[in-house]
Amino acid sequence: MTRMTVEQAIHQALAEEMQRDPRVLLLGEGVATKHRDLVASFGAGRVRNTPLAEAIVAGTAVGAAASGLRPVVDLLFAPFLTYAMDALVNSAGKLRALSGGQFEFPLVTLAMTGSGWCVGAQHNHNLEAMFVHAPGLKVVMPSTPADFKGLMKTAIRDADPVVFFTDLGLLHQEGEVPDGEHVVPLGRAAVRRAGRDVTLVAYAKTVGVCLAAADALASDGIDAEVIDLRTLKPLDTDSVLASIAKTGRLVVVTEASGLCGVAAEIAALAATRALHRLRAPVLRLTGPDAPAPASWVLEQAAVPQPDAVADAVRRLFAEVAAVA
Amino acid sequence: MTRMTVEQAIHQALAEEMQRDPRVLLLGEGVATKHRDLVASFGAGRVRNTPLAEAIVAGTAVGAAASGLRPVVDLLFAPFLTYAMDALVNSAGKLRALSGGQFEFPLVTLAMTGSGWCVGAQHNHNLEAMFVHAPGLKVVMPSTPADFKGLMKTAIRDADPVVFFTDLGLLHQEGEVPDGEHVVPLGRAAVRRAGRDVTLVAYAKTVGVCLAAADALASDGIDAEVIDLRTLKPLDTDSVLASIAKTGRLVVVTEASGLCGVAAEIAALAATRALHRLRAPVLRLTGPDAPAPASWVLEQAAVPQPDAVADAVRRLFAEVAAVA
Amino acid sequence: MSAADESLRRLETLCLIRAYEEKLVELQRGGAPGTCTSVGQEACAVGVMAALEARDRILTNHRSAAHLIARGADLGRLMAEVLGRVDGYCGGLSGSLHISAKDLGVVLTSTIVGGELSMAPGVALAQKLGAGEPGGITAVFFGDGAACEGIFHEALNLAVHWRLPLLFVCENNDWQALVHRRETMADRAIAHWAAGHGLAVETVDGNDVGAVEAAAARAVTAIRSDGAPRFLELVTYRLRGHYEPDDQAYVDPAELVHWRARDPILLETTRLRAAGVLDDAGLRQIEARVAARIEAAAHFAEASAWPEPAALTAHVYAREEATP
Amino acid sequence: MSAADESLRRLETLCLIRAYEEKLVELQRGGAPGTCTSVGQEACAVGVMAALEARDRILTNHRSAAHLIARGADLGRLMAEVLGRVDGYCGGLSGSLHISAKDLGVVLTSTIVGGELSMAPGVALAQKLGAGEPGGITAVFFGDGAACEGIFHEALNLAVHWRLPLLFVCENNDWQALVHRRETMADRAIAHWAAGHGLAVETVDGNDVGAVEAAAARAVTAIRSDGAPRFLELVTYRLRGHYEPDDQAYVDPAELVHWRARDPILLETTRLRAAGVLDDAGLRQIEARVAARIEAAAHFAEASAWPEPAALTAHVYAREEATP
Ligand SMILES: Cc1ncc(C[n+]2csc(CCOP(=O)(O)OP(=O)(O)O)c2C)c(N)n1
Ligand SMILES: Cc1ncc(C[n+]2csc(CCOP(=O)(O)OP(=O)(O)O)c2C)c(N)n1
Ligand SMILES: [Mg+2]
Ligand SMILES: [Mg+2]
Repeated sequence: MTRMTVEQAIHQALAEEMQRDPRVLLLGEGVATKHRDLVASFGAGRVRNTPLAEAIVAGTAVGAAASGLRPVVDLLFAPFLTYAMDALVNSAGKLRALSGGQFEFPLVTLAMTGSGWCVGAQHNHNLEAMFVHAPGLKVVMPSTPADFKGLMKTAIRDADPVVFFTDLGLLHQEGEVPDGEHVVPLGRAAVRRAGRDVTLVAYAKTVGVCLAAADALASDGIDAEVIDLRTLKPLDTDSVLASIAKTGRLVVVTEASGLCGVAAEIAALAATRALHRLRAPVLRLTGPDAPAPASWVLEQAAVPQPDAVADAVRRLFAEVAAVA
Repeated sequence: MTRMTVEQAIHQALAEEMQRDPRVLLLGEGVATKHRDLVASFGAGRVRNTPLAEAIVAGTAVGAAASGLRPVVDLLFAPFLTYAMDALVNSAGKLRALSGGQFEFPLVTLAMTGSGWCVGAQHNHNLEAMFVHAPGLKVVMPSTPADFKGLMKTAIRDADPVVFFTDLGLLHQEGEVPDGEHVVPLGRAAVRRAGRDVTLVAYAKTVGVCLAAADALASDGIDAEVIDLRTLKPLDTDSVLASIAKTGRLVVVTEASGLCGVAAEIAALAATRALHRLRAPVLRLTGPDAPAPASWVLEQAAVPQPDAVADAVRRLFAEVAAVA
Repeated sequence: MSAADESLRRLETLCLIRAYEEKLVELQRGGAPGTCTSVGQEACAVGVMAALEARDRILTNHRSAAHLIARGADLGRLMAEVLGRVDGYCGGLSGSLHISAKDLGVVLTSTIVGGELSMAPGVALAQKLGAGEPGGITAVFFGDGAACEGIFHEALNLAVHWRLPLLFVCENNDWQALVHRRETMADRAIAHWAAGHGLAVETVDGNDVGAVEAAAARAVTAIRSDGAPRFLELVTYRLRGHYEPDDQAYVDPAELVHWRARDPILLETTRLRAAGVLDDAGLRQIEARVAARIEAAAHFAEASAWPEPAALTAHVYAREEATP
Repeated sequence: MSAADESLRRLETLCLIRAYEEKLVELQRGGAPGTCTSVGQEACAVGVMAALEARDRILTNHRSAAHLIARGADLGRLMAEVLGRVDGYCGGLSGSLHISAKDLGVVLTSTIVGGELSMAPGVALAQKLGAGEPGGITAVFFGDGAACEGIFHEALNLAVHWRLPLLFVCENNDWQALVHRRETMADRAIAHWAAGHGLAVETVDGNDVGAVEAAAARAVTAIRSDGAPRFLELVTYRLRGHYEPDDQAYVDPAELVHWRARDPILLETTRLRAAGVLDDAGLRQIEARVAARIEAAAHFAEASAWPEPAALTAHVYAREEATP
């Protein structure tokens, strides 16, 4: 175990996987500038700064992935993925199936998003749901340094294209990270706090929000379970359903907006496969259907906060009491 | 009233709106070739063939919209929207808010999608949910010739950017269309068939699928209500909730895949705001999490069919009986 | 093989492509899916393929039949794919628009205009980094329309700056679906855009198969020797419509007359007759062999079974458990 | 105003921009959001703006302070925007990265590299079609990095082919965030790419404010006379980091020394001294006036209130009922 930040955990995973597999290469605007040690260890051929041209950078990664390499491409901020949508959605996500399985696309696309830097909606847009909706892609968005390392390593080893999101609000958060070989399987959620009364489902930044809310609720005698999805696709539906079966109450908390978001998918999961277990309406606490603002106060107002989550849960219990 | 196809209804709406408002112009690859009469009536300046460059075509429409024009831009097939994502998602959808309301983007983007032509996933991808999830955009996807005309006219008059999807399977479908001024408000669903026992929610092609299923169910004594969403954003939540309150059962039927799709949003709506009205689990019948195949048999298999919908509803009633 | 025999073989391939596509036109009239034919452009495919080797990789687009056949594709499997049958190169999932044949080195076909340009540098990068067969290069076929897409600029810049073994083959056929090239760009030549990137550019009569082969051979030799990309503009013309059926009502008849007189098969036949290499009997023999192969292919394709519904999701993800 | 007074006014604007950005650097050290400064590039903005008129429209990007101030922006409102306050030009929603000021004609600023290029043709098209003020043209400022994006190619082709009154102003400052231009393109000049499109291109010393103004005036006059686009490449250098704070550890010190000696303010001061237009006293007066304005602006900005939470959703859609 070593204590390190999310940023360091990502870097360690990249370094270990490049060491382990000579097919792994890193492409992106500034990757060689930011990871000088990787250039030194693995050479300029495998750690390549690129022109500012997200479409061709992603497309090149797709072509290389189908040709025997395992590219990791850093596209910086999530809104810039809009330039790479054809490569990711139409090529990486579809050509395996359209070709009848002739090609594989072992490719990881990195992007940052989330509140914390006051950079506004063209750098901060939690659009991960767009990729969950797209066929053939997998989507990862961890919350702890250990998971960033473990899921990054798994994503790089996976045979399918993975879009790997980093909540920039977590970049400098520290935690214990297992040394060396530490892999976290895709599609497996983590129960961050066990509880009997209500299930709080979150990922990335809002996992911490839910844990804080759970502490507050504990003093009111409400025992909340907190689930960190970690992988958004494939979704760990079993873990979510098992928790609902236990608590009978579901609150989904995301920074991304709710409409057709991951919060909608989790609520739909409950409505379709756990209806008879639900003792109260499902709650969605999400970011608004609005571009992320730059102003600090507005940026904070755009993200569900612990108090809001705790209050919502309390109202949930109050209502149910009223109904009963 | 005049009987015409969806294709003709769209054309009539375009012609009437260009006649009504000199600020309306039509841009896109082939629009001047396909709408020769509009070129003749309104001139080559307002009906412009463009280079094959969806990004600049959409961006130009965004810039023109903010500068006093009302562009309608035809990007042909939905998967081509991936080239226009920055213009639509980062510019049209965000710059009104980011600028503190300085600019308006009265802009309509047209795209076709859906099964019926065996063209495969790079021409057929029901990705409308991606735009529902994006802030600042409105999304329309009608099912009848009259609505295509009425919603197209409203979309062109709306002050916000609208992404207008046409299910290509409906293009040649005929129906009665009111002559002249016929506008259908955005955000208003239509009850296509009133029923007491179960609510079938659909849009575009699957509205017809649900109506066919409803007829089959009627002979089993199951009275299905069929709701055509028509506008996917803003969503007419009241109509859906009112119907659920009446029937207590919800089945959502879409050609688009379910994960973070409109089907998820409707199911989430029920779980969050109508839980105590639900007498049975919500059902999602959607396209698979797979690229649309070209082969006719597979293309048909990828879309919910009337029999499948009817059978699912029957099972729903059977289960509930079993539970009770 | 003697130069004369070589020429006759080339002519037979030209005729084979023409007959194959005309057969599909006939099948389309009978209800089969439409296709984008390359009638009039066959010399581009035959000439360039003659200059490539088995170790090389090829990317193509929606108008791929000539490229595939010139590369030696099995006509039966090609036709089966167009008909959506299980024996097609992609098991019927692709249909005509994105046929890849990995065993022929024809990889990652995309029907998104510019999609082939987006992936080609990655295929060439893999070759440069030693992942492909030693000494192999990549050839990417695209149209004048694709050259209007931004990805054209990004691909050229990356290929030149990274010195990738990539041959750009632009078939400038004057058409971009229903829009004439002159409506999309001020200049007649794509070569001027390419030249701005500082790579070697050659413009050739794309209807003269010998000239195309000679120019392609020069370019391929140069790429193998110094590893840098080259650009070939083939000036040709699309004699049939964009996608069958297409009445070409939008085409200037005089232009058609002009180019029909420059039909590559006519030109080559005339040349070989004048050279005394071909006579009526020889031509009849070629036509007979071609006709027999086309009939056999059609029988094979029409006898091929439809894919099983399971094929819909079988190839979306590498591992079954990966699919949500 | 006499030529001498003009020169002194230009110098004062150069100094004002420098002082404004250095003040923001100081505020950032105190915890304010970072900014992309244009230190070293001020002459580009001042020279081009001097050639534009009130009826013209301007698009800029993330590095916009110089453009806005040279256009006459209120320093207090600019600074308030950077600090996310309610009196900012965008009410604090934009922050520094996408500041638009419609009343100044600085419209549709995008921080997506290439975003300004994507919207500029639409603004110019509106002018061409008579939606703007008579005779107005559009100037779009972008960097060498933006020229690597595909949208650069698409925008040039459209502007040339549609003959749009658009002035392309490329500030080639050798840097693209943390990556040197030489790592992203083979050529030093953007002009060669532009010239391939067949429009008039001029390359100018971007650190010589007089030369920039003269070249811009020539281009603007030409555009107004024949309505066709022009391209200006301004050769300059980014003297500070990409985004504050930035230690420039990745920058070659020799390169910095070389360019510091070519600081546009230094060059202009020297020129004016030599011309006998400026002396120590005059310079001190300018510096005093500038310092006073900066302090006043900072006081205004820091005294400005934070936006109300309602601002988060107030400007997303045109009508309230439009928001879902
Ligand atoms: C991004 C995108 N836009 C539009 C289309 C529709 N489309 C298919 S082929 C074609 C014409 C392409 O022209 P060109 O690149 O010159 O190739 P050609 O068809 O002439 O061989 C068009 C517009 C598409 N498939 N992809
Ligand atoms: C599409 C996109 N990619 C990356 C970024 C991150 N970024 C912001 S500015 C910048 C450098 C842009 O370089 P250039 O266009 O030369 O402008 P300059 O910063 O030099 O003025 C980068 C990479 C972005 N904002 N948008
Ligand atoms: Mg063409
Ligand atoms: Mg730069």
